[in-house]
Amino acid sequence: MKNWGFKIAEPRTLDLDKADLKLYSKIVEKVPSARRCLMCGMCSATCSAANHTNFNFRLVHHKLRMGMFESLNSELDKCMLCGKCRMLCPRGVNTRAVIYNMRIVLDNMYYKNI
Amino acid sequence: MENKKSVLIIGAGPAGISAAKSLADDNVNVTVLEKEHSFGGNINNWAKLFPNFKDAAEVKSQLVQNFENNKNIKILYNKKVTELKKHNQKWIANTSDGEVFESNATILSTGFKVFDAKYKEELGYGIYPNVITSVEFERMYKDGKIHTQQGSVPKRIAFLNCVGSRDEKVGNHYCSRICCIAAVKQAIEFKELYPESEAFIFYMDIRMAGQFYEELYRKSQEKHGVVYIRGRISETSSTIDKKVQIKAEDTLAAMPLRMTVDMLVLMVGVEASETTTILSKQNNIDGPYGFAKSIDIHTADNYSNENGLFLAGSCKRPLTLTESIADGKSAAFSVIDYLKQTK
Amino acid sequence: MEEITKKYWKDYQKEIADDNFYYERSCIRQSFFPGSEAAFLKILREILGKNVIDDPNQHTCTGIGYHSDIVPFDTTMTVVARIFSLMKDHGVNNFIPSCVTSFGIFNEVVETWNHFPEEYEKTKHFLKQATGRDFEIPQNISHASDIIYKYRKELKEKMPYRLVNRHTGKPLRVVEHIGCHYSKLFAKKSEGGMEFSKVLVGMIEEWGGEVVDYPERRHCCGFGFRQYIVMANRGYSVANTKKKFESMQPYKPDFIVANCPGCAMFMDRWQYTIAEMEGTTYDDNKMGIPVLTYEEMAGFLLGFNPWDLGLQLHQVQVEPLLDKIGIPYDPKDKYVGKSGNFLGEPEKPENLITVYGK
Amino acid sequence: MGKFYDLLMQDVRFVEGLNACMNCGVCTAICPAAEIYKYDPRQICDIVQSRNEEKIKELLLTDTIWYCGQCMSCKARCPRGNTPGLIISVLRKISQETGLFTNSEKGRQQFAIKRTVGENILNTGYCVHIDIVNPKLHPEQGPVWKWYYENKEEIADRLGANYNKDGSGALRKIPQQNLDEVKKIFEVTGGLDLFNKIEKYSESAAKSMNIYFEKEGINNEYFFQTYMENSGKHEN
Repeated sequence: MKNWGFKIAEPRTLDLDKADLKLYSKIVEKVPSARRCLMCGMCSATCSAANHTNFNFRLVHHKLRMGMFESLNSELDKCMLCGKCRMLCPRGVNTRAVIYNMRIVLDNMYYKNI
Repeated sequence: MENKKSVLIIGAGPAGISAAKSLADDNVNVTVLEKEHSFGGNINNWAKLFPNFKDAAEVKSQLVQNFENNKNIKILYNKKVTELKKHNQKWIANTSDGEVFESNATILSTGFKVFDAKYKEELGYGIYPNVITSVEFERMYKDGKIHTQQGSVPKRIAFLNCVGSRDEKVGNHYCSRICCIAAVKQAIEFKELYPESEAFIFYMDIRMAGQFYEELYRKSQEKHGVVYIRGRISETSSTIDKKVQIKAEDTLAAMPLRMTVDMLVLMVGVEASETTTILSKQNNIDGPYGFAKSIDIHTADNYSNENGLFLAGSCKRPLTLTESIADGKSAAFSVIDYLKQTK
Repeated sequence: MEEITKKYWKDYQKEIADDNFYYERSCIRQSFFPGSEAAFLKILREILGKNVIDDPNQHTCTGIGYHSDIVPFDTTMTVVARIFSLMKDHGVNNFIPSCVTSFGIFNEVVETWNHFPEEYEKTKHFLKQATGRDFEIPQNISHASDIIYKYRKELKEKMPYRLVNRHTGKPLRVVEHIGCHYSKLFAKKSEGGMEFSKVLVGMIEEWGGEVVDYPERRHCCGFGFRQYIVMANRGYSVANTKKKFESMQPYKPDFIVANCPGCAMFMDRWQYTIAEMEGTTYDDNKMGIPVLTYEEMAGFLLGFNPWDLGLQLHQVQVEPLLDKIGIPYDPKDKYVGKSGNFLGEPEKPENLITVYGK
Repeated sequence: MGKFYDLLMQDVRFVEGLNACMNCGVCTAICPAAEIYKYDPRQICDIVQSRNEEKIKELLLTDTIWYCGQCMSCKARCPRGNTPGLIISVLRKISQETGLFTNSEKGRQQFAIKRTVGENILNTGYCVHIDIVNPKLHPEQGPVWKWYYENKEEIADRLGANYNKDGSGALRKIPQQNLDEVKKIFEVTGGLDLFNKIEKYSESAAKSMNIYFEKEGINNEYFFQTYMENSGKHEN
């Protein structure tokens, strides 16, 4: 085997042709208010978990919306489900329910893959 | 007819016609010169209007009532004004077919034109199939079917905001104001026709600065599942099966994004119409970007620096239809004031 | 506010000088494609009858060092000034760099001088201090490919061959790759503007070929200066080329042509690397897609001996292409050196096929 | 105003390269580096325009700024006329001048570039020359290159070159007077200073990393460390 000294890097581009956007609709089915999210970031600004971890609910929600599931599972574990974000959301998104249902959907996916 | 004052209005769009009606109601003789063969200006580019989906044709027919059978209003079509100048307290307008019109006061209501998307070559308009402008979308919608060049209904459509606006590459630093809400409206119309298809809107800021705009935006998300992507499209290209490949950044995830859509709609911005620029320059009332400049945007917005030359509507800046109609009326009152003072 | 004239850039024509050139050689083209520079001079002098200075004193513009950040901008500007000063010694005014990076450097430096007159004064001072020299900004800076583009019609008349498949009579399908620093730095320095530069398209279409427009056409080849020079970074470089090849593959191009020597070299070598690392090739015969410099393309159409042009220096073999067009070549002459001796053959890669006809 | 921002502002390329950024992302959209690395030119513009000294310092210390490939595709598209690629150049310059570059793996590579391209410019008058593209350091160049490299004079001269000889032509030996003048330019304009800084900081980095360093050439462990080290955490 030849030693090349490097390997061909894989692109990290978000490819919406390959992304699974259907998974998100499962969340929306359970939590219709999720669709109203503006991505304003008020949730992550007030987040208690974000005070001592790098948890960013706005980003996690967005990633799921765009079909990027990788590592989201462990991200969600940082949330304590305190629900403070829900009290502040200017569009009345039931953020707590979004997380709760994301866990279920992602767990199902995870087990299916085993 | 004893010494009745005459006013010339250049442009029979919403502002011009509203101004004409108000002036005529005050017993002023009004001549309206329109370069096209019909009135309405840019209303003719719309099928339905934001934010209430009112039929554009309906607004047009309401405008007709403003001047139809009104003996004080004379509308002349296919009259393109090429020169406007002041001479002995009178305003003289020359048209391209050699006619001369004289008046005591003139209202410039020469409106706007939409940005020519061919200038943004990276977006592929006029180069690749299935890249269309918002104006073309309206036309298709009016005909009842949104279809690709191949004739099929798009399974995926994307709308791109700020085409020709907020872009120094084409010399336009300003926001055109109407495109954001137009994109929301068109995405909803598309989803209502084809609920199974997907619609994406690429934006930098969603500027919903009008009554019921924000509500419409919310509805587009909640009811129709329109997906909003915060990022400006950098480049399009055509795939082998005539889809449009898009490159943008999903700035909310800080990730480069690539996708193909069956159709890309460019939300073309508002620019000063050619006549606006030419006539403003002739009279030294031209402002930035070739629009006409009023004396003061707050307190004297219908007055130009030239006595007796008034401004109405989107010859000054991008305005909505609502604003243009109101501005036409406002201009009429300024003219009436002026006519009273001059004798 | 700056008045911006709107342009349909596609129709944009820049000014290209027509004679009395100072040819600034390219480090990369000299090393990897010496035959291309020789062919360029031969075309200009012998076919077009132009006066071209080939100055032994010229040297690097430091472009690769500058873009990999080990050379400060002041140094690069002064080195560039020295080259302009050398040109002045020869009494010509039209500068034609062979390299696309250099083309970008020269334009960037001149634009900086125009925008910031104090930088111009500083450079003049530096050059004087270091070398005692004076310089003038050239009247015209065009890339060497611009000259070939400008005279594409005249050259066509001298060409015995066309970019046409002699078996089918159909135009060859050509991928053109514009070096980023030719068009992306300054739109007005690119014939046809930033997006759809015409410099290669003009040659290809004039000489009978058909340009392939594939989605990743405008993407960088991936050189990336430090991203290639340093071994650990080469994964970046090859990944970008790979992306281009994946995108062009469905269009089945007959060959690729580039105006930048770096792009031409990388798009050739990375095909080999990808084939050896992953077993993938992007043509039907596992031989790869030949990548040419524009001088090589012009040269063989003009009837130059392919092995004098240096086509044997490509890792992806060009014989299938030569046969498609009907250009004769002597297989025995391929691996012969200046002395006329046979130099032996390169080793065969494991995956990329280099033996034609098997 | 802070220290680093002031340093940035001293460079005309920064003045030229950054107007107000509106975070639209057209640069990142087509950036070859953003495809491969966790790299986002838009965010870099946003950080420098925020003038947050701490964050700017972090840029100078870490791998991020070294991911850019200087293709300048970003310049072609920016609707505010910015050039993120130029901003990167200035950040890199400051990172080297302050010695912060040796804190990151990609930053340390400047040493390898200086010892190859940098030395080559001064010694031969070429940035890149056939003689330094040794097949051993360039396996990707393939067997044809190896064949060419081993027979370079025979082959290059057949193709019209004038390999390593006096007179004009490709690959000629560049007359000494020119090299002297180029070197003098490097001296006067800060080119040599930068070389010396790269050397000085690299030497102390080598020492603190306990890696064998030599004052010249590429046959030492630190060169190969900077040339070949890839922790694998950069690419996707």
